[in-house]
Amino acid sequence: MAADVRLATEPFDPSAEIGTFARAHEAAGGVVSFLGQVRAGEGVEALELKHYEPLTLPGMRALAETTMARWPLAGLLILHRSGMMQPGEPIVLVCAAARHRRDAFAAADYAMDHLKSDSWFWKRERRGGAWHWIEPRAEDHADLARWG
Amino acid sequence: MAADVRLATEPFDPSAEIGTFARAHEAAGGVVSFLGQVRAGEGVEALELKHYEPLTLPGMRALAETTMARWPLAGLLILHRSGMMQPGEPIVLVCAAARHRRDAFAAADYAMDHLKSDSWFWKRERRGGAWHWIEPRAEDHADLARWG
Amino acid sequence: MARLVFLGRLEDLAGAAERPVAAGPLADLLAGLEPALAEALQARKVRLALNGTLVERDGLVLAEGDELAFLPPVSGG
Amino acid sequence: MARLVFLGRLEDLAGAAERPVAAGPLADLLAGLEPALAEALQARKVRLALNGTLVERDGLVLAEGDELAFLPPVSGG
Repeated sequence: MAADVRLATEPFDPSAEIGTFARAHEAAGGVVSFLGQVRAGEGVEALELKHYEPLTLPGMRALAETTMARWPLAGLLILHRSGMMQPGEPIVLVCAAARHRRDAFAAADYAMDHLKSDSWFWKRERRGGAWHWIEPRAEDHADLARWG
Repeated sequence: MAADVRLATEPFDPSAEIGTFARAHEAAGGVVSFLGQVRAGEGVEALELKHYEPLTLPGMRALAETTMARWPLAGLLILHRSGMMQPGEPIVLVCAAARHRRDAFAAADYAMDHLKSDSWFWKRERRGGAWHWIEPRAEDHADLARWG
Repeated sequence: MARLVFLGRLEDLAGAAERPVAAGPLADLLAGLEPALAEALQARKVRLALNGTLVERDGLVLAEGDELAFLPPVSGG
Repeated sequence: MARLVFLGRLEDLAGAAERPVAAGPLADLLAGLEPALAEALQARKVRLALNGTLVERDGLVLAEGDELAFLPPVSGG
């Protein structure tokens, strides 16, 4: 089956998404989800994610296909926000359903590592009233190296 | 902070639990959850999990403490059903919140491996009207060996 | 009196989840059970919990009011 | 005419998300921009997408109606 890949420009409800996904994959046995949210309480007043229409969603779809090809999954959801977000708001949700728990964990982990480092999003934070672009991190490259 | 550890004798709503957990840990940035549900469509008519009161919940609490001690977590939820379940019903939910994604993934994965193999649950399935006890699996021991 | 508690498939074998027994040494007590059940309870992989605490079986003696649980290996995932 | 699209911090440097330019060779076009912007656009880590497809910059020529996007490294997690 095809993965569900979405780029959301408005806030989404992660628990409703997870619930719908889990019910759609009742046969799967195991559902792993990762939810990333804007960290609250660290001085970040707002977060903005910019995307580039011709590349961002196609890139997410390609990642979903690679992930589905690599593990025997019953379903995969990749949902990413763009635009302006407040602390506590969801940024990204990845759900993987599989018959075997280990496949679901690995697929969600892999999709997140690649979303963070490969996908076409540019991120800036507002702190103390001023916007700052977020640079790439060395840690992301280390994360990717895990997958060979 | 203390982990939230519960043994449920009635069905629970996993998406509501995940939503509550994620909102309680808005500062964390990353929330990984694993939901295990009774596989539908494989001839299992019902699943029964039996626990032994004096050991089961204390064992889950000890696992939660070990997990919290091993990774820097903002929060941990371990929620396990016992009793009679229908296909599609949730059996187990583990949620781990952490500042760093990798810690949340590892903690949820670790807690699941140990819940499956170390916790005091005995499981039987009804297939074709007859109950069958589920035996330990060699795979569980391989899963545990990953954690050294 | 004391009480034996049977978990998992041991419950099926015993025909009940619990059984009252006379207090005394575990060895004597096992000798008084049906041979098939006694043999299953003595399997190396079956662990014992006395009043909620895991214990070794060697030399175990049940006192009045004790609860002794027989725990077969837990089920796989 | 063609169009340049600036992503991430390149937008701040350019002062706008997009800029119309005359079609023609990329090298000529960069020579006509503010030096600081031209230098940033030529950084090795900045990738280029022509009408939504990643391309190499060497010898690139923009035709009428083309959209050329400048993509700095994406942000970390």
